[in-house]
Amino acid sequence: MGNPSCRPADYTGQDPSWCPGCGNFNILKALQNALAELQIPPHQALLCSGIGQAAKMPHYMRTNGFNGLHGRALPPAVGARVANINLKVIVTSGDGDTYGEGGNHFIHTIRRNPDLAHFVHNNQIYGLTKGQASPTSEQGMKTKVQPAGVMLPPFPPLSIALTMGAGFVARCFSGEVDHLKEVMKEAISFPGYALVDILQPCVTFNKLNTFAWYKNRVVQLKDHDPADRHEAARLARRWGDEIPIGILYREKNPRATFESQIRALQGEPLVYRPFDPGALQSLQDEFI
Amino acid sequence: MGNPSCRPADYTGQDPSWCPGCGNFNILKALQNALAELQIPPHQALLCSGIGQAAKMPHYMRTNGFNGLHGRALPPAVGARVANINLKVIVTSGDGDTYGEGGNHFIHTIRRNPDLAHFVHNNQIYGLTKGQASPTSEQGMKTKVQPAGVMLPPFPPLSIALTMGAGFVARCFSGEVDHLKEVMKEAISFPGYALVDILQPCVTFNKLNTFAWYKNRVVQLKDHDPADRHEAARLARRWGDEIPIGILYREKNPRATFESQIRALQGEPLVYRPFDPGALQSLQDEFI
Amino acid sequence: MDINIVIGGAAGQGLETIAYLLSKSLVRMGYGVRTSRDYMSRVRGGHNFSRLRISADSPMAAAEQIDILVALNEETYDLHRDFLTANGRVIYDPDSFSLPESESRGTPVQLQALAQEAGGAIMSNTVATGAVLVLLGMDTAAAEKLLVEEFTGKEGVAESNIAALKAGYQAASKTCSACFELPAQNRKPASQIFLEGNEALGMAALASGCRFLSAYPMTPSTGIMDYLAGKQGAYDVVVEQAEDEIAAINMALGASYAGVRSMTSTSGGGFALMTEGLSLAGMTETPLVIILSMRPGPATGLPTRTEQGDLDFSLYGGHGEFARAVLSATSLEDAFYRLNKAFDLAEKYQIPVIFLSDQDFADTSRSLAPYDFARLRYDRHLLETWESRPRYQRYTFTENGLSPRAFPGQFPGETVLADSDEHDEDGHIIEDAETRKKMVNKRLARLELLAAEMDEPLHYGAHEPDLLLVGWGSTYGALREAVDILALKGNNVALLHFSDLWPFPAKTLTELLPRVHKSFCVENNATGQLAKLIKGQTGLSLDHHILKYDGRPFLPADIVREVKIHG
Amino acid sequence: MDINIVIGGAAGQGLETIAYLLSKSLVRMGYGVRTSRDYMSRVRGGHNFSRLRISADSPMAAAEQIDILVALNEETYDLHRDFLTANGRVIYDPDSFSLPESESRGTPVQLQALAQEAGGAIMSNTVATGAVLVLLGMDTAAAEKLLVEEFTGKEGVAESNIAALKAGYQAASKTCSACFELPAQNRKPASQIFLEGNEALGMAALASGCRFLSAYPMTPSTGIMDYLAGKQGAYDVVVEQAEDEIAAINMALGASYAGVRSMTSTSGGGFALMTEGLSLAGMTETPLVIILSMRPGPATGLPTRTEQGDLDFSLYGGHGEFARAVLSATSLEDAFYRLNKAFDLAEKYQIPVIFLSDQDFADTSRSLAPYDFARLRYDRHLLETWESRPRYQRYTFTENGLSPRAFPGQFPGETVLADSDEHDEDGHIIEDAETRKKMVNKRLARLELLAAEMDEPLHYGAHEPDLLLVGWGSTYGALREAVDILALKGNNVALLHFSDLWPFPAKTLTELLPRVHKSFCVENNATGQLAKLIKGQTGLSLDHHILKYDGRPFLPADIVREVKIHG
Ligand SMILES: Cc1ncc(C[n+]2csc(CCOP(=O)(O)OP(=O)(O)O)c2C)c(N)n1
Ligand SMILES: Cc1ncc(C[n+]2csc(CCOP(=O)(O)OP(=O)(O)O)c2C)c(N)n1
Ligand code: SF4
Ligand code: SF4
Ligand SMILES: [Mg+2]
Ligand SMILES: [Mg+2]
Repeated sequence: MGNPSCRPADYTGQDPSWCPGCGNFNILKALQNALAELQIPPHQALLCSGIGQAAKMPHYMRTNGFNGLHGRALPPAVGARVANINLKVIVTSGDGDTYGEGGNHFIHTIRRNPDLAHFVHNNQIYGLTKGQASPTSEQGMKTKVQPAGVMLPPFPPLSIALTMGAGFVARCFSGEVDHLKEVMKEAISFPGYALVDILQPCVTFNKLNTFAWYKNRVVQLKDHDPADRHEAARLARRWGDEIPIGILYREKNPRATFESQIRALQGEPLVYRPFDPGALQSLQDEFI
Repeated sequence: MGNPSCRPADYTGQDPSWCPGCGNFNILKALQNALAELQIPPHQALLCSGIGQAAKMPHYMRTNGFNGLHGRALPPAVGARVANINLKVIVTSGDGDTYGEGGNHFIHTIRRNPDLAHFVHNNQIYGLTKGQASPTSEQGMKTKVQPAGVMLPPFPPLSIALTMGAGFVARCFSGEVDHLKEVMKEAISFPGYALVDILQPCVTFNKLNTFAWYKNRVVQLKDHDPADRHEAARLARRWGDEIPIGILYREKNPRATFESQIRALQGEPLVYRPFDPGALQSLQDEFI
Repeated sequence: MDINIVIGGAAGQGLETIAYLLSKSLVRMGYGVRTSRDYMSRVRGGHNFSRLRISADSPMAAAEQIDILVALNEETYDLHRDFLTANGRVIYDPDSFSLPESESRGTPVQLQALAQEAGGAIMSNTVATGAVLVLLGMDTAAAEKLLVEEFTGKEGVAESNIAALKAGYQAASKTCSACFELPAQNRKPASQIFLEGNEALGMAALASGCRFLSAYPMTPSTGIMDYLAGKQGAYDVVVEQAEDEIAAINMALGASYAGVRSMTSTSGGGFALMTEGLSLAGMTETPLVIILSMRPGPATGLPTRTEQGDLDFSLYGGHGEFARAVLSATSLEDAFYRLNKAFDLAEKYQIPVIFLSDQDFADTSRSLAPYDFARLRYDRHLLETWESRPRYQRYTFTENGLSPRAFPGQFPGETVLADSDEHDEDGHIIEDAETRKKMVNKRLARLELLAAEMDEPLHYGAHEPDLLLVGWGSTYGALREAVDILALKGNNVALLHFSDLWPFPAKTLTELLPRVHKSFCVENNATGQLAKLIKGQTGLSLDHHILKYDGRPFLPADIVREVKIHG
Repeated sequence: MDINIVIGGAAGQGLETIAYLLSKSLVRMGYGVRTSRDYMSRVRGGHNFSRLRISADSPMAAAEQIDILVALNEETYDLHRDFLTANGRVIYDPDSFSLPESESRGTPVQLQALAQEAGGAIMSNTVATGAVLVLLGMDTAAAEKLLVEEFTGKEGVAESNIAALKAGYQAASKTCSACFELPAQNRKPASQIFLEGNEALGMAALASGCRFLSAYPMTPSTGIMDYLAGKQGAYDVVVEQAEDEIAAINMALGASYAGVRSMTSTSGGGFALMTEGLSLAGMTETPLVIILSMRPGPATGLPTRTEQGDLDFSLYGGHGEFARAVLSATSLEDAFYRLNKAFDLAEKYQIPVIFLSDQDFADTSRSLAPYDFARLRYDRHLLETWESRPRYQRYTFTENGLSPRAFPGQFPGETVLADSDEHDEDGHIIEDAETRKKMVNKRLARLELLAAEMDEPLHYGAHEPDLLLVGWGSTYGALREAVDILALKGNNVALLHFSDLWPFPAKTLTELLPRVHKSFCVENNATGQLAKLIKGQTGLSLDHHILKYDGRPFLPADIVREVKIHG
């Protein structure tokens, strides 16, 4: 397309209020670059988010944005896809937002399989509310609300996504920004629901999973066949000295999306179709 | 214990209002028998449920009961365990209740691992509201709200429970009432969260998954080692001409329960401990 | 004279089919018919019944007395016998139970046996239908046609049902034929429509250009979903059953933000879960219509029964302060156009609009003149063109507080940002006091414009009444008839009935109330929520509250009785 | 004379430490101190500040004017300079920015450089603390002690901080030492407590026998969770961070049903998600205390700021009709006992009790006389013995509508059934009209008893005033001081301040209001929610509304100004 208004700078929004050194900066940068490289102009992209540090993304970008409620980033994204299948919809929010408050939408959106990319800034903590455990916090991590340490085992997002039948499942690290950008591009281009769980250091509150902690552990996948579901499931469970990053799973023949199965959504986007109530008079014939 | 007031008849409650032939009758019977055989007297058992046909169970039994909100059967059960670790808590509710409206609690309660038994009456439909698709409805099934057939793939409860780390995962069929009763007994006795997904014909609304449909497919597990997690995961995915029933997975060394990890819950149940505000005057010393 | 029929039995006995066949036959012939349902929250068994009333004009309310009682079981007879008129008839199956010796009004028909003969016991209800037809002095032609329509494609089913119908007709004609004289046949054949509240609302939504309903099933709102879901193939509408009510409202908001008219529907418990999203609609200025179909609470309450218990909640639900409108369903005639108004207001003022229905309205059918679809408004109130000003800002400050609304992608190069936090004109997060204040003012300013759109309550009856009844929503029919009855008995009486509730249209009431001798606020709830609203908005109190909160709708007689006691 | 200090800078610069060291030193010495926080919804950067006021007695409100401004960055100076008194001082780091030539009030202290010398730039805040101490004419002993307490176990940290403190002290003493005269030292050393609203509420809950808090983090309520979570090892209390607010309230209900005092805490958005559970508490008659810590809405709004915007929602949230109580936090002195009252009422009347706090109350600390724990009520209002009547029934009909409450397992052989549907005395589902009506009456009857428990508003100031201010909740301190100021200026003025809000205690107001010359309803919201409640309950209107809805708390001067304009 070569649209001239798709340089990374064209996606610049408000100045970020994140802490210096926060992993979110790189996610922002990767996303701006990914959109630029995919030549998706700002007015054709929609960023949906919930509430949290990660969820401020739509403010720091210039695209369309729906910054909704905590935990509720996915449903508006699905609604927007129904309204306008021409929009490139990206959901970008926190781990607490997505796997905690929003857990039910996470699961059922995967079942629904709308065509959207889902980027979870997983800092394994509640950042904005100052450091309580999130569903992905490590067992034993101490916080003000969990002074004896987190008791619950972490929520395994990749394994759950695979079990729910997601067609695209990836893990990235905000510290490897080019790799992240490339995976983002693949996720955005994937026809259907695509999850990228992004390991993101919270330099202020997560003193356990620091930049170095991640950096020392993440290993980019090599020679992995992303069509291998079984191997993907195995890799999804890997968490420890080595954490594989990259596209764990990409369906070879992506299953039908939500939108493609709805008759009313074929053809022109709903939002552009004309309407005249007067023409519907015959609706009441069945009641005669 | 041989408590004389633990005959099946001692657990009889209100007359059921279910349709004649409904699979729920057998689940009721199995549960009454299970409690009787385990010699858990009515006043020491607590049944928690949400809303739906299945969720009426606490009315048809004589035990303690908390018949709460649609989708919210699990949280009160956890609260009750905190209050009184002597109560045998059983959650008994529908598939829509548990996996639909209540999906987030399902996932996070498994992480929490409270000591309770969870019986899901899975009729693959919303019974009480007259036949809409539930999260477990088969793809293609037509209903008034899904006239073109269910588009979403079914939610896989057993696989999800295993992925979330549940220590006890079983499937039963209401048509095999003795088998069901035995599995219920094991689930109730298991120290930690125990899921039994019970296939239950809804004779009125589910014309696809009928009694015969299930009957012809379910096969009791034989020679299966329930400690084999890998095999359990494989069995959990089996759904078709043969549907395995029985205990798919039972952790050999059950992980610590929620209650056992909380210091304040060791010893006498919270509800029985005396309290005197006057003795807490020193609480404010830290503020001087 | 009106004829009142009650058809009662257990869930699963096919009461609704009897009511449907009778009603629709009568409507097609040009009679006025009203059919309401009283049913339990169970799928089989229990005691359910339908009330059917036949008048020259479409009856606005049910009556207490019963002319024909179709008693599919003994319980039905026991529960309703006291209301049977002296000349009434009870259709029952003598093989199933017998009437007391003293009962002279029996019309025994071997429902089961005759059905069996015709092809199956399941058709007992069709047999009973035939029996009613003969008592009404009708032939079976219309009902036969309906059976054919109903069972097209199902081999032999229509035929055996017709046989059952005729058998019932035959059997009952032995005891009595044309015992009842039908009222005048005021309408031309096939000139009326006959539909229930949920169908009217579903059709109104579709004809208002609503293209997305996301909802979660909940009685008594589910019928709206059923209606719209059934239209999905043929019309530009998508119905999505959400995983829960939170998803439902947030999906609808996403679709509305992205430019299509959207709606959600629910009952009280689901609405509770939606209140955070309601507040989000307020903050983001995203248009949304929410149909709140009330049932008795609190909590699960009585799922299949009726109440007007959520007015307070609809007025004040949601955290923080924002503009909203609350409208309600009164008659089927009005509700169709009023839901269209809800869609119009939502987009004109960029607000959530709550439309209050209830089980009584949702499940009651009446014969009506067809709707005039040309009366429906369809103006999207969107920004239409974009001259290249510096940039599009979703929350531009304007004099009346309404920022021009565009949807994402509408104008190449321009972006649209909706924000749940307090924000500036761009939609970006801010925290400064000045912008906050201006944004609050902006969001609330529209309340004044909105107030001017509210319809005053309908004034029915005497112009300068001594007795004034005040009501809202679905009680309209019962109240109107109560006024008629009281007027007939010589009272100088009127009704003020509210459809639009918020912003509260206080003018007519404020003028009239001080001039009346005695006033009654009539509500289907226990705490008098409209009366509270009136007092809070006008400082005026009504003299008496007539409240019904047993889950049943008002009958005109209930109201008349109370007015007599206190009037 | 009072001294007012403002400490401002970016999030992450350690403002709170300065405020803490100063406040606590002063409090321990016997001064009256009040410290409030104005902070942004971000973790680093932006502009945050603390206000510290020192009086002979504990100051109830902040003041507008500033005596000492600790400006950790230039923005702080720019934003606050207009409020600096003529003799005020600005402590700033000359290496970071310089003051205008015209500014004569500067006290330059090389905060960074001195901190660096003492061991690290991070201790700049400690250096600034030293500088303030010298201006106040204090020594560093108390602050040193606090540093030792704070850093026990962290090798060398206390020492280097003490060095930094002394360096700041030294440096500032060059320009000016004891520029300000501290007020009288009215209390004995170490005789006062100093804590913020959330701590007071957490401690009140614990001391009221609350044994279970299930909640989901949400500003500004999270401090309550923090407090109770920290007590888990040593006391019989369990804190569970739920997966969402829906789980939070339903868990708490389960625990309460099972017999332990339980609570949940949240802010508006979380409360919205809890309203279905609130209604469940009403239906099942399960005691529950909900602390609703308000912040500006709608939706996410301004997460770290204050508002009284959820009174309406707390009164009417939840579907259907049921009894509830709504109380609010006014002063720290009162709130401790009032939250105890909330627990008592919840169990006595088997209802949900909503306790309204807000960010201003939650985050503001004051020096107080210690609480008297012996004044706390602890009566579980449970059925104590069971004579073997036929069977225990959870919802037994009684004259006052209150059924004896037992918990599961309490009486061998007896079972306890709680039900969300309409039910009979056993708790079993019913649908008949008669039982429904009786149960509604039963559930609502207690409102009358409850009304008798409500405290009338506090009457402060003139007995027969000409000017009457009316307020509720956290604005108490500002209103009280406004009354003092107005009285000093010769006005005959009083305040009626509500703590208990529902059932609305109308007596005092109804008597007093008609007798005053001019009345003002003062609220931290945009629509005047208390005024609306007053009108709805009494029909009375107040003459003027003084409303502030920019997310900031009232200062007494704001109120005085408005009263002067309209008075
Ligand atoms: C209904 C509701 N509950 C709670 C909150 C408070 N809240 C805001 S952000 C947040 C957690 C954020 O964690 P996460 O999603 O991981 O984002 P992060 O800040 O770590 O990027 C919470 C609990 C809210 N805004 N709304
Ligand atoms: C908040 C809320 N939403 C919706 C409902 C309506 N509702 C009651 S039961 C039910 C579904 C029941 O399905 P399931 O849990 O599978 O139970 P079943 O009747 O099939 O046993 C629904 C949607 C409700 N009571 N509350
Ligand atoms: S608190 Fe953590 S997640 Fe939030 S901006 Fe700072 S570093 Fe990033
Ligand atoms: S509708 Fe289905 S689930 Fe409900 S009682 Fe009848 S058969 Fe059972
Ligand atoms: Mg996070
Ligand atoms: Mg079901």
